[in-house]
Formats: sequence, structure tokens, C-alpha cells
Amino acid sequence: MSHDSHNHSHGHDHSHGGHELPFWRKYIFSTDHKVIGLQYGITAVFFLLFGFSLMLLMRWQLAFPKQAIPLIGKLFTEDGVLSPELYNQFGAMHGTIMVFLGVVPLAVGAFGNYLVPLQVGAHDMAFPKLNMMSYWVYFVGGIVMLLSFMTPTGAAASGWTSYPPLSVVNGPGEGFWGGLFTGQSMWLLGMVFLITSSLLGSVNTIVTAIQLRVKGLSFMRWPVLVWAQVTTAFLLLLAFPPLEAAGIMQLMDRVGGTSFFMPSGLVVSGEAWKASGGGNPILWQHLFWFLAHPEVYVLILPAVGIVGEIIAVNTKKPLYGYKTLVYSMLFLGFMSFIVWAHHMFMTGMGVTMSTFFQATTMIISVPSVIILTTYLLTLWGASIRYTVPMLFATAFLPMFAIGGLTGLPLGLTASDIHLHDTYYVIGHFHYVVAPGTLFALMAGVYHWYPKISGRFMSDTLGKIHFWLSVIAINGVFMPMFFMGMAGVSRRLYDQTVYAHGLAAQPLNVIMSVSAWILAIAQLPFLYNMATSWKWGKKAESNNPWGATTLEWAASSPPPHENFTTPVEVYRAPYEYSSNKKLLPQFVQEA
Amino acid sequence: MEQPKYGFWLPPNISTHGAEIDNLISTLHWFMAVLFIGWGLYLVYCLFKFRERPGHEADVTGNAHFVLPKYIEIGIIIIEACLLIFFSAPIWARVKQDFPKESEALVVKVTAEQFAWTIHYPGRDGKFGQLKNELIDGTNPTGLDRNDPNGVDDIISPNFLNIPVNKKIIVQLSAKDVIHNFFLPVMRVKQDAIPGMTIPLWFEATQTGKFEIACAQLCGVGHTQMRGFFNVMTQEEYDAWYNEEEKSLLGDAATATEPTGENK
Amino acid sequence: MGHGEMTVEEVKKHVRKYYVVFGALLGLTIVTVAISYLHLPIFQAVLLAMAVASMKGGLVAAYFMHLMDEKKIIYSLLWLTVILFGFCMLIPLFTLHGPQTTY
Amino acid sequence: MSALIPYIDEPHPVTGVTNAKLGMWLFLASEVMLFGALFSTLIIMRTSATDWPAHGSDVLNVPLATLNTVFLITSSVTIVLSWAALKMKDLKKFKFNMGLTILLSFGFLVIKYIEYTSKFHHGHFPSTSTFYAVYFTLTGLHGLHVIGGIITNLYLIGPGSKMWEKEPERFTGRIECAGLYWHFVDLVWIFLFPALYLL
Repeated sequence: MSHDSHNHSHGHDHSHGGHELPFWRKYIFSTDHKVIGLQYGITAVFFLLFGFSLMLLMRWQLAFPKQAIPLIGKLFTEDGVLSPELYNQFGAMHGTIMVFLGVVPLAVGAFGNYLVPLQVGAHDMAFPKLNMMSYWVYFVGGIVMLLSFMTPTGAAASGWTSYPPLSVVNGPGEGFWGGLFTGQSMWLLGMVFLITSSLLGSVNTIVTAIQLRVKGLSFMRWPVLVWAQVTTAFLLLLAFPPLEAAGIMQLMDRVGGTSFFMPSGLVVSGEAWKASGGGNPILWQHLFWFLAHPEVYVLILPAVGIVGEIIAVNTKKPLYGYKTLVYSMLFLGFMSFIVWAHHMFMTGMGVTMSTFFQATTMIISVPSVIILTTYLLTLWGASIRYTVPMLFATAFLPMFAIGGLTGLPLGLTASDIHLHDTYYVIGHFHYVVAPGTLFALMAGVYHWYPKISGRFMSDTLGKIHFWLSVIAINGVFMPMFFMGMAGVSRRLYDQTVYAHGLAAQPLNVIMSVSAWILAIAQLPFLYNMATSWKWGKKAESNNPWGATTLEWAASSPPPHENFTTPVEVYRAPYEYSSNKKLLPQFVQEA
Repeated sequence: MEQPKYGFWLPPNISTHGAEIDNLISTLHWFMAVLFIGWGLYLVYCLFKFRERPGHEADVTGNAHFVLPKYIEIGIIIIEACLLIFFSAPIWARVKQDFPKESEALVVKVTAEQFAWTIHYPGRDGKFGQLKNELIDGTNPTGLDRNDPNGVDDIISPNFLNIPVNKKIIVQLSAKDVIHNFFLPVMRVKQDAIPGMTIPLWFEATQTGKFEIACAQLCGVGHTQMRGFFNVMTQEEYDAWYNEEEKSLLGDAATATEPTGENK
Repeated sequence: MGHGEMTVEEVKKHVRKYYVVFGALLGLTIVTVAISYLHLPIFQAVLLAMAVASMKGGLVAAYFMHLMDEKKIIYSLLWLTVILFGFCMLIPLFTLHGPQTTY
Repeated sequence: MSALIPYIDEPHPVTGVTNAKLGMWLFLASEVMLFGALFSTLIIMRTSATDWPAHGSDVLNVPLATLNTVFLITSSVTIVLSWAALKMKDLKKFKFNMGLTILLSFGFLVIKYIEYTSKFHHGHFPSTSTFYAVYFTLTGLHGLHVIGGIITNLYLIGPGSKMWEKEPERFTGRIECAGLYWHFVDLVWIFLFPALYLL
């Protein structure tokens, strides 16, 4: 795909006097933020599809326990039935891949890389070589994760949260190298790569956004997407290192025989655990959630930014309360660092700390509500143009609302007693991430496609994709709330073992069928993305949607150094002219 | 004892404290429903009313001052604060903190392992025998020292938690290997069992019946299989069961002085 | 860099400062080792050792890393980091060693 | 290419810093969080440990560590002097001071090596107790940072110093950033030393 994109931009390269680079410098080890953005995007989509297919297989076992998977089951096990070992591996890797290799690289790596320099009017990222390195470190991390399936004991199988002692005692391996070449150790190594990549990327994003702003672009003139990406970058920068430290310690526990997370007196399958003991398994949870709660906002903030841009363009009026929105995002980002222990209410926490964390959790719901409200109020008095990206962006609003609201019973300790670690939790965060973030990202793909390729994606296919997805995705996640209410624990290989699980089993069939329909619904999207590159309707102007931000000042696709003529910013991102029409930031009013 | 009715919503509640939790859950869901339906109606109205059509222009200046949303937001904050201060925190404190006196309650130890529950009754002396890791084997899952005078009459009940109805139960929860989660759906009881820690919890059942213990925390390949049984009996039934167990452990009362290892 | 317009004279002044700080750091190193041989009660020992370490760290940051005359943006970044660092240090500690569920 | 990215060698008029300096401080901020988590671990391990040496000095070699402290502090001075030399347009003096820095950091590693081997010799491994686990992990990670610093500094004194000819301002900026990193490594040690060896 990236190959074609640059055939288009050739002309610009020449006219700009850029010297010809060899193929591998231009498309593979490129330092151009746009090529890197596309590399991130394509890799992330691959991982998203891979992580999704793991879940599609697991959903067969959940809907029809202990029955052989038709057609392809024999590839995995002898009798075609997904074994509990594989189920746990797929579960852990589904979570890891979707979050760390799919959504974050797509939202931050791809959209951030492609759009932030354009939106601030820069010619490239501040550190282009670092940018390239960040992609390749991510790539290696992804490969390490995939290779972990090849180890003798298979991939990591302790959930994406990797709680010790389970993650340490699971398939420990013999000796140092034997211990290293196991699923969980490879998972930890892979995480170290991914964290490093994120750090490089976030340093780059922040410096680019702050230092390379074009003339006239003060902070309060940043588009919401830039604000969202910068906040996200800070979260990645400051929340990820504790997990890196924790990852190193868990790796030491696995291959070095230390006891950071292993308490004294452990007896595993009848044998005393051979390590000194004296560690604390809860410490891992603290360090893990110190990252993983901000990570939730890493997932949602870029989506909020994308939706904001699309709503502003397609309602053809300014975003309501831009400043409130910006401060809410910053507040959200900051607060996300002090709510993490609400994931740990069941670890025997005292009343004082649990009350503290309930309170911070309730406080953090306020900026989320404000963000949603500003978007809803923007719709008032608008003239809504229902393009495909706008459809996805409008669907984001109620889906995100469901995801947010269902966080309330989980954030309050008393109701959490029943709902903790049930399907209710899964429903809650999937509503935030799947029909929330992923819908926003899809909207982003449809919206910026004409900028990236110079051509539109098909509207008809887009609408088919939208309606099928929106129905199917609710079929997948809505029943989870009922199942969670019924008390079905998450990560169960076969819930029909339990009486209350058996009673709720019909819901599993609905969810699985919906998931498979959802998979089919993505085919028109992929086909659309691939074919529109060559055969899509040509975008006649640089700014086909009538958008207001700087990326639409560049030609489509933008040439190697983005802007061939100098650009300048004259006003805040969402303002209108004297004739009551939205006016781009980069156009001087006559 | 009739089988409990399970379905697509909360399982039946047979605990003294569960009603409070259920009330909070339903209050919250009403609150959420009101908000969601309110937003939803507004959204649908906007999507229809303000659609792009000939002769309709976006009003770029019209929404400079909305006041209603501000009040709604303040309302939401107040409601959330009330839910936290008057419901969630006090319920949590009662459930997790206000323990009954040990003399008025039945105290049992529950130890989780991959993939079973071991329930340990202290016996008539009310004292638990010492647990020693080196004594752990296939027949003695928690390593109870039968030579400890306190441990002679202790009863070990693998996977069966039998309790009398209308009596306060204190569970001392721990785990041998990895983190598990002791979940009694019908009792609204859920607590992580963490190796290296003993975490107490308490509850009281109001109805008899045969229920289940579920593990709610991924604990390995047999996570699903970690199903325990939770039987709430009348006091008479419980006494009968207990005497039976004691008899099979100690033989006749006269043999109580013999080394108890032989009885196992 | 903020020192772009420094003259040779100013640089020399800086260099003299570096030597003074160097001396102070060496002195404080001796102090901290000496304190440890007093075998104070643990609380005082930790307090004193950390106080000396913070003084040393402060000197390095202020003079060698030029935080004395650094720009606002760097300060804001560091304040944010310090606050989050505090959360990361204290909250796990309070949660793990604070009042637990007991009966 | 570089001409297209502004503020590489001159500070941004609003923020007052160059790209590299802002980037370096951001990186250091994340490093603070990394070591923060490890110090947090140290405190938690220590407060809940059953077997922890009453004083680090009972089991660790304080004189060697003190010498190492002196090495690192001195190297911090020499690297800042090498920056000052560039400010005075004196490349030779820069190379001298930078060379000293590298030498001192090698000295640090050699002493670390002696310390480690003597621990291994006595059968003290990371798996021995949580104290040793913390000791080896923290000092090991710090050691890796030292090695990273040595590699960077070797590059800057060697092939990297060609930049001085064409872009002296940018090169001076690089040395300042390398210095910032190196001072941070020193700073971590300043806290590690009492926390592990003296308390």
C-alpha cells in the first residue's frame, strides 16, 4: 500500500528538488513520518485482525463447549476441540495483541505519526531517525510476541494482566535459556521492546507538537487531536516505565530464580517452590495497573480527538466548548494516574484506601461526562452531513457512553463485590475500546483516506460496513452485561460447569454468532481500503471535506516534506468567518 | 431444598448483606438508564432535526451559552458523591470490616490451590491445628499437623463448604500457589485468595440450599474446573453432618487419645 | 540551550562553581558514610541518609544539570514527574502496609 | 533535511529550549519513573522482608562502593567541564575531559565487576534473598545505564566529534544532552548508594 502512495508523491518529490532515495530507504527504513505512520497502520491492522481471529476461535469453544471447531479445528489439536491450554494462551494473547500491538500503535503510532506533524505545520517529526527506530522496535516486539507461540509450552497463558505467582509458575522452563524461551518470558521481553518503542514515540510526539509549531499556532490553537495525542504521549511516557521495571523483575523471577513477586511458603502442585520467597504478588498488580489504567486513556484519548475533528467538520460548526474540552482531557490524563487500584478492590484493601480510590474514580468520571457533553452539544443547531466517518463518529458517542456508565458499578466497591472479574467487566471495557475507540479509528481511516491517498473510499461499502458492524458489535458486547450480572466469571474455558453459567449459556451463542458476523462485516472495509487506493473516486481539492485544520492545506497525498509553500495559522482551529461558515486555520480572511 | 433459579440477571440472594449490594446495583442501573436514555433521546433528536438538507444552514453562533448541561453535570456529580458516601463506602465497611465476634460465629479456614478448595473446620476446641508445608501430600492438602493438640479434632472437607443457616460465618482465606478468588454468587461474597496472605471475610446465610463456590480469578489451566460446593443446612442437618465427619475421623470418643494419623 | 550567548568570562565563572560543587559532593559523600557507622536507629538513619542524598542530588541537578537557570517548560515537566513519582512510591506503600481488613 | 526541522541548534523563542534538550528531559522524566518503581519495590521489599541485613554494610563492600561514588561524581564534573571547554571553543580540552569521563566510567564498571564476582564467589546470587534480588537488579540496571552512557560518550569523542567542524552549536548541544544523561546516572547512584549499602 505504501508502495503506491509514493508513486503518487513522486511528482512532488521531483518538483521539490528532493534527491532520489533507494527503495529500501524510501519505503522500508524511511524517516518520513508519513511512511512510518502508514507502516504503523498496516502492521497494527494486521495485528488487530490476528488478535480478533484468536477471539473468533475462542468464541466457538464458549458457544459450543468441547465440540470440535469445524474445518480448521484439526490445525490446533488432534480432536479439533480447543484445549484449555490453548484457550488460556489465546485469551492472554488476544488481550495483549489488541491493546499493545493493535489499538495503541494504530491510534498513537499511525494517526499520531501521520497527523501531528501535519496538524502543527511541521515538515517532519522532530527526530526522524528516532521515529524510524520507534517503528522497528515495535516491529521486533511484535515478532517476539508472535514467536512466543512457537515455544515448547506455547504462548503466555496468564491473561494480559500476567498476575504472578501464576505467570511465574506457568511453564517455567529449565535453566536460564530454557526459562527464557517460554511464552511468558517472551511476552515480558516483547513488552520491554514495545515499551521502549512507545517511549521513543512519545518523546518525539511531544517535542514535535511543542517545538515545531508553525507561525501563529499557539497552544490554544492546537486542534483537539493534537491535544489528545500530546496528553496520550505524556501518559505513555510516564506510566509505562513502572511496567518496564515490573517486567524486568518478573523476568528475573522466571529466569533468575528471584522472589520479587513470590511470597514465602509457596507450594505449587504439591512441591515447595524453589525460591527464597519474601516477595509480594500484589506489588506486581500495583506496578502493572500504574501503567494499565492510564493505558485505558491512551486508548480512548486519541479516539476522542479523532471524533472531535470529524464532528467539527461534519456538523459544519465550531466544536462547543473547545477550552473546556482541552482542560477536561488534561485533567483526565492526570487523574488517570491515581485511580489504578480500583482494579484491585478484591485484594484485601482496607476501607481507607478503597474509599480513596472510589472517590478518585468518581472524580475521573466527571471530565469524561464533560467531553461527551461538549460533543453532544456541538450537534445542536448543526447541519449534519452523514458521511461514513460521521456515521462512525456519531455511533461512538452512545457506545462510549455505555462503556463509561457501566464503569460506575465497577468503580464503587460495594457493587463491585458482585461484578468484579465477571463478564460485566469485559463488557464495560470492550464498549470503551471496541465500539468506542475502534469505531473512532475506523472513522479516522475513512476521514483521512483522501488526504493519505488522494482518493475517497467507497461510500456504499462504507455504509454496509458501518451498519453491519454497529449491529453485530452490540450483539457481541451487550449480552456480556447480563452474563456478568448472572455472576459468570471471566476467562472461564467452559462456564456450563457451573449452574449459573449453564443458565446464561444461550447468551454465549448470541455473542459468538455476532462476533462472526462482525468479522464478516470487516471484509468490505478491508476490500474498500485496498481497492480505493487505486480505483477510488479522486479527491479533487486538497480539502474535500471543508475541514479547518492544517493537514488539509497540504496536497493529497502530502509530498515528502509536507508543505511546498509556507503555511501560517491565523485563528483557533474551529472558527467561522464573517459569512457564518467554518474557516480553515490557514486561510487569511479577506 | 429446591434448586436455585438462575437466569440472565442477578442470581438469588440468600445472604444478610446481599440485599444492600443488590439495591445499590439496581439504583445504579436506574441512574445509568435515565442518563443514557436522556442523552439518547437528545442525540436522536439532533441527528434528525439538524441533518443536512436543502435550505438548512448550520447555526455557527447559536450555542454560545447552554446552562442546562451545567446543572445536569452538577447533578451527576452530587448523585455520584451520594452513592459513594451514603451507599458504597458504608456497605463496603460493613461487609469487609464489621466482623462478628469470633465466639458468636463459626470460623473456618478456606485454602485455595490449583484447582480445588480445602475447607478446614477447627473442631470442637475452636482452635485450628498448625499447618506445616512439609506435611503437605495427597491426603493432607494443607499440611495440617495432626500431632498438634489443637489439630486432633480438626475436620478437613475438600471442596465442600457446609454451613448452618442463620449463623455468622467467618472465613479465613488464603492460597497455596497462585491467586484465586473465592466467589459465592448467591451470597454476594467475593474475595481474592492470595498466597502469603490470610484475608478474613464474613457472611450469614438466610436460606438453606445447595449452591456453588466459583473461582473468579484466572488460576491456570483448570480454572473452570475449580468448582466447589456450598451447602447451607439447617442447624440439625449441620450437626448431623459434623458428627458423622468427626466420628469417621476420631472413631469413638475413647480413641481420641490415639495417634490420629492412623485414622486418616 | 539557554547558554548560547555566554561569554568566555561567564563560562569560566561557571567552571569555578563546578569545582566548588565537586568539593561539596565529596564532603557529603564522606558525611553519609560516616553517619552509617554511627548505627543510628533505623528511622533517624533513613531520614539522615536520604537528607544527605537529596542535598547531593540537588547540587548535581542545580549546577551540573543547570536546573538553576532552566526554562519554565522543563520545570513544569519535572514537577509533573515528581508528583507522579510520589504517587508511584507512596500509594502502593499505603495500600500494602496501611490499615488492612482485620477482625 | 535538517534545515527543514527548526530549533536543532537554537532555542525555540517561546519554550526557550532546543528540540534535543526538551527531548532529553522528557526521556529523563520517564527514567525517573523507571527508577521510581524500582525504589518503590525496594521500600516495599524491605518493610515486609523477613531476612534483610540490618545494615547493607554487613554484607556489601562499602569502601569499594564509596570509591565508585567518587568515580561517578568526578566523571560528572569532567563531563560538565568538557561542555564548558566547547563553550570556550577548545576542542582539545573537550576531548581531554570527555576522555577522563569515559575512563572513570570504565573504572566504575571494573569495580562493579569485582563486587559482583566476589558476591558470586560467596554464593550470593539474586535468588538468595529479596535483598540480593533488589541489589542485583537495581545496580545491574544502573550498570546498564552506565554502559549506555559509555557507548554514547565514545561515539561523541570519536566519530561524532566531526560535527564540531560544521555545526559547533549543535555539537555543543549534543554534549550538553549527553551530560544531562550522565548526571542523571550519577544522581541515581547517589540515592542507590545509601539505600543499598549504608542503610
